[in-house]
Amino acid sequence: MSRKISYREAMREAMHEALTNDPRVFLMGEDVGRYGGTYAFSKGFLEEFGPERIRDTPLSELGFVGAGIGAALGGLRPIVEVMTVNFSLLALDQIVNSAALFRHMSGGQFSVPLVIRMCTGAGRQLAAQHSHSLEGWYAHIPGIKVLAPATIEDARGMLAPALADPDPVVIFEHCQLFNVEGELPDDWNVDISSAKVRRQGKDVALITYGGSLPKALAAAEILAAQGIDSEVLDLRVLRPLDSASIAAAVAKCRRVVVIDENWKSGGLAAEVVARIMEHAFWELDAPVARVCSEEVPVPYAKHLEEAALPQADKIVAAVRGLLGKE
Amino acid sequence: MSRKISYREAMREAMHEALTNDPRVFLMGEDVGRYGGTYAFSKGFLEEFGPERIRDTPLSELGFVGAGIGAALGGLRPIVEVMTVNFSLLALDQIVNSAALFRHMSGGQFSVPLVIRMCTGAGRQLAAQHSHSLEGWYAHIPGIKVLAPATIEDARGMLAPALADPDPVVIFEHCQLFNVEGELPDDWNVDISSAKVRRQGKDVALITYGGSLPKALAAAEILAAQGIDSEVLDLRVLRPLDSASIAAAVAKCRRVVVIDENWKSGGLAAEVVARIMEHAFWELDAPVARVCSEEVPVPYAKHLEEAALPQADKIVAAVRGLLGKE
Amino acid sequence: MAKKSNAANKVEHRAPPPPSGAVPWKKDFAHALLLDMLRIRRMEEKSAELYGAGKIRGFLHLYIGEEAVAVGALHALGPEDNVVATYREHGHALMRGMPMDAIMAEMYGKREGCARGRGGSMHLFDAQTRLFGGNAIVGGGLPLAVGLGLAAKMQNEDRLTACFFGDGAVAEGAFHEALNLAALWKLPVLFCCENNLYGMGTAIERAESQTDLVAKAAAYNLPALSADGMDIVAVHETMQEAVATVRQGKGPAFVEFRTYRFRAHSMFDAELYRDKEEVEAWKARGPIHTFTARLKAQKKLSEKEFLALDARAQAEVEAAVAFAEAGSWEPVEDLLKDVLTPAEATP
Amino acid sequence: MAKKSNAANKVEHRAPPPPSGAVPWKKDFAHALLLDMLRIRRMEEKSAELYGAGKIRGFLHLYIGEEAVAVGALHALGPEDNVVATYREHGHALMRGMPMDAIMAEMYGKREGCARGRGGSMHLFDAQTRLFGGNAIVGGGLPLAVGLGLAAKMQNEDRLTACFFGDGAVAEGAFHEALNLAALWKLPVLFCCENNLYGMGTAIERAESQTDLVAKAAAYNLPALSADGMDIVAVHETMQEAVATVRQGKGPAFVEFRTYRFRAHSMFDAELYRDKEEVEAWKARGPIHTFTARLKAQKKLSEKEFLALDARAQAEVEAAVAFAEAGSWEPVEDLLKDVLTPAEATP
Ligand SMILES: Cc1ncc(C[n+]2csc(CCOP(=O)(O)OP(=O)(O)O)c2C)c(N)n1
Ligand SMILES: Cc1ncc(C[n+]2csc(CCOP(=O)(O)OP(=O)(O)O)c2C)c(N)n1
Ligand SMILES: [Mg+2]
Ligand SMILES: [Mg+2]
Repeated sequence: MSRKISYREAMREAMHEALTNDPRVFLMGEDVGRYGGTYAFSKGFLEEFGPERIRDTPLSELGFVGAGIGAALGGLRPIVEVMTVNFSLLALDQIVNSAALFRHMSGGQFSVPLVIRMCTGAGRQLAAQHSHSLEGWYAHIPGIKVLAPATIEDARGMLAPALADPDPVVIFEHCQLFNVEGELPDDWNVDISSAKVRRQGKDVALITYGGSLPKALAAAEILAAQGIDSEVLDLRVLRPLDSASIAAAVAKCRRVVVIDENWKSGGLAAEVVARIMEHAFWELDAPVARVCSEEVPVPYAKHLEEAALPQADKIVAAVRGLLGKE
Repeated sequence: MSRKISYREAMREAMHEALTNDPRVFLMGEDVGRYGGTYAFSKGFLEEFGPERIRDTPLSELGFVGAGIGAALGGLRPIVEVMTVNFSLLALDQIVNSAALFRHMSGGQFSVPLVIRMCTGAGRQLAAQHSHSLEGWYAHIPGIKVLAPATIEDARGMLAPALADPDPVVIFEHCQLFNVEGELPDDWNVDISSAKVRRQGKDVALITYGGSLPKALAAAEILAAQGIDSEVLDLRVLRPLDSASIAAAVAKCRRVVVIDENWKSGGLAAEVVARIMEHAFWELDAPVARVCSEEVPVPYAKHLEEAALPQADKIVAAVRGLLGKE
Repeated sequence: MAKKSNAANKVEHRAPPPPSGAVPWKKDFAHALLLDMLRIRRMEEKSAELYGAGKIRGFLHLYIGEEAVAVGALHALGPEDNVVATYREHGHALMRGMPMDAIMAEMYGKREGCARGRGGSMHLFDAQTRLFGGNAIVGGGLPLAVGLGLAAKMQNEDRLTACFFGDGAVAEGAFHEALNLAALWKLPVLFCCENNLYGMGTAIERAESQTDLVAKAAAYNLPALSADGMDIVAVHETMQEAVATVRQGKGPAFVEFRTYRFRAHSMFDAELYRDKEEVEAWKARGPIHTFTARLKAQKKLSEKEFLALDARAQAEVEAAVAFAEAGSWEPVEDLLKDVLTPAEATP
Repeated sequence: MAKKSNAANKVEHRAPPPPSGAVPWKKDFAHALLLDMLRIRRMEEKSAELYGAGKIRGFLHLYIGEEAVAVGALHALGPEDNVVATYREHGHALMRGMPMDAIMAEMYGKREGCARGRGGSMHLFDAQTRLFGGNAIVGGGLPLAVGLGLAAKMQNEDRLTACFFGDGAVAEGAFHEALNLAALWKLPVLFCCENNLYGMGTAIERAESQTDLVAKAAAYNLPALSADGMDIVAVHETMQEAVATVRQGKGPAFVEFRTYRFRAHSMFDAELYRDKEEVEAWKARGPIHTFTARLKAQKKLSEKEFLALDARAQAEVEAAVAFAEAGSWEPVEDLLKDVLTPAEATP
């Protein structure tokens, strides 16, 4: 059995469940309360759980993210919502120098059981300052885990294990997924350790995550119509990366395109390519290709924004290139 | 003709020259003045150029880096010294969302001719919060250039072209290089666009930059004694990367080890590997290997710190592995 | 009308009585400022309509209700001065002299826009009029203003930098660092806080432990003033006073304008956080109709003159829309333009 | 002795007269605090020596001259309270009850150190005594203290969080955001500013436009006090007053301790930024010898007793050094330990 819900609703249910089941859990961030959540993820929560646990914060990203870390050290299980990854730049010092390091610097005395959620990505014509995709940066930091739920099931299921995790977990929710609807099986079952194959195929492996997953799946359909059978691997967990699943996809298809919305240079795709180089070089029939964002701040104008981001047609072209079918 | 000077002295000369030749240039940062510079780079400058141009700042990284951007927009040529990359996390919002984006968001109306210098790297037992190497993060951002002077000549010569550049330039100075002495030729001549071969070789290419260059050169000597001839390529410019020089080194040696002090996952080395995958895959006789920092916050204890960082012996082992000589 | 920093200045959601009293200005000047308020109002109303029609996209933050602040304040500056603004900056751009055509075309994403459609509504820049941007990072403009002030001081330029920001920005570390730097270095920066009582859905008393922003700013050792942001006379005269203070060269100043946002924060806002009564009470203080009424009471404005001014404003808006509609799209081949500065354009 | 926030409190480099007057304490208590100051002093002196000998590496920030602050302040807290400190925290760790052995071994980088040598001098942590770290990021501890206060309040724990930081940290945005959050949410946090007049080589008047930190803190709407940090009696009593205020549960408080660093900022500092006279004048106010003299004047301490206390302190230091010397190195195979929490240790 299953039911149809939206990504937003799935996320909202996950938070509602966490707030209901564990009194240590609380939600903190800009406009999570009276406003109802910038993206309506927490609509109605204030009335149900009260202002202590649905805590509106001032515009103080460094301060309230640091406060979330302190609250975790103090015995609570905070869900800190940073409105978007763009604003998380102001809080990076606390995330990198406190949350990620305390366990280690204290010789194992202090863990930081904190969940930080943030909206990421472009595609809504919000222009350069509001369109970053910096998951690759976060995935570089030892001491934290990084998740990217791209499906209804993951939106519904990743929060609980993230909250159960003793260490800081950063969850990236792509702004283009919020309104996506899909079937949530009643027996959904989600881990925060492995990548998942979203489409079986044999000719080429499309490795991606988050907001680029629907684009990769769309490209796979177009390619299928052209007789090219694509496997689509959803990384899901960006740190630690599931190298085994990546290697398996390479071994199976021998041709690979890595897709993400980071700028190409130094983005997460580069690490995936490096893992393939290290773990599956001899399995490759062709060099791995990357389809990422162009090296330009995301422009406002729709046609330029679309041209700056990964798209299904670019993925299709990359695959055909790999197969020598330009 | 040439003369022997230290990296610190070379950097100091470069700043002295810039301050002397261009009244628009000034130096701003924590303790650059009365203290004489945290690393004595600006010793004596306050007396010579006065407190307006050798400007001590309060502990306000976000504020004074942003002020540097504004000063550049206002017609000056600031050299903003952020004491270390660790503290630059507090200023990232201004660097990424203002300095790097203004040219683009304004449709080409406003450039930001700013130079930001910072000390980077580990190796002095300063522990986790004071030992980051985040050059890879900066190299991900369109709109800025990223330099890593690793030699006396580059320490002396990179600042002038960086100041002449109309866009923001970030210069990373590795803390382990400051006391290194070397010969500075009188006819030194330095660009900020290309990688440079620091050692000619044919069996393996060691691609690196900054604080890891001396380690790569040391490894090359050890390997030479074992009959393995290494080429050492110093990237120098981390954004934009000189793909052509990288591809040339691969074509020449067919075996490659990339070395940097970033954590391995998602560090700069990953991008170098991806570039090789894209530009020189067919030239490779073996998968490219990486020697980077281990995935652990840098520990204080000396033996653990050494084990956490790239070292000559690890590079030697990686090369021997590539050559099937474990 | 201008409260000094020592005066108690607690924030009130209850709307004070509407601005009233004689307008001490010559007719021409009063009409000019009324016209400017109408130009902003009509431009914003049209923008909302165009957003609904899908012509303008992304985030759109309207200035409706706050017109007296940009108009009254920016009429106190000169062309040599610098302005730093926020994502709610259409009015500021217009007041600096940016053609409405360029603003509208930018919001359309057309090549004829001030930034060729790269920036959109939140990023209006104009080198000509020294507008250093709309900025979509709350508080992001404050450190830039410090630097612009530093450049002016170090180059002995008689140039003031006016930095606009909202009440919500006051909680950001950037506010603290910027005010301290400007006061410490005695820079010619005028910090202009547009206090509309809310940062998105968060009321100021839920964001600030000290809601008296004048007292807060005064703690940095700088002159701080406050004015009724719905009263264009109070705004303009307080701004003139603050500008004169800064021009003395002894350092920065701070001025708070008490205003109110009549529309939603952006086009995605259900306004659950404030009730109709409060909004209505503040609308009764609307900067345009109260100013109009005062002028009429003084016989400095007739209904006919008002309609003529409003017609001019609407005509300008229609022309701007036509201009934007007739505009072109930047070719996709130029996507990578203006990431870095081309050699020939090097300053 | 405790200045209220309304009192003018301008900072002075000129050293005030040395602490004097009767010590209102029982002999035992006075001796206990004197002993603690001596324990810190001797430990720090030995650490400097060990740094010269290469036994301690990295950055080493000595607390010599400031002992009265940690001793007087931390004797006003209970074991249930939280403490957040800086990289100049050896004294605070000792006062919380961390064994000197564990501190010394940590500075040696030995496995027997409080963090098995992972953290070193700047990162002394102790779960037992609720010391949430030395922190090497200036201002980095302030937001953490807010969160610890929030956790205590939400869990109805009668627990106060004392957050120590220097005058230099006051310019950081983190200070502003943390004080506002704590005051806005009425959290049981006590902000303790160790004002030693310098942030590295930068004198406070070159870092703060408002050098009266009590006035600065008061602008966040919280009770703010100041005390002579060289006078352990003033420190302890002011801290008790501040602690009592916070324990009332009405919100945070701020207390400034005016102190002075007798040694260099760290082991790499030529001290070009301050002159010998100033340092000597402050040394004349040294917390240990002035307190000793006052006790002797009151016949609450004999030279013999003083020497006995000092001998105890020195013996403890020698024992700690021996412990550290005898310590072991963590095996390199364990390098990747404690990056993440092992499943079995999950809280
Ligand atoms: C650093 C940062 N955090 C959050 C946001 C999201 N945001 C945009 S506007 C806004 C409210 C700002 O309020 P205020 O400063 O009062 O300006 P107003 O919109 O009322 O004019 C918020 C939270 C942002 N743009 N930047
Ligand atoms: C964010 C940050 N910026 C800069 C530094 C370098 N630094 C270490 S201590 C220090 C001075 C701090 O002064 P203060 O807060 O007064 O403490 P004190 O050393 O006087 O006890 C500086 C600049 C740092 N550690 N963190
Ligand atoms: Mg507002
Ligand atoms: Mg200090």
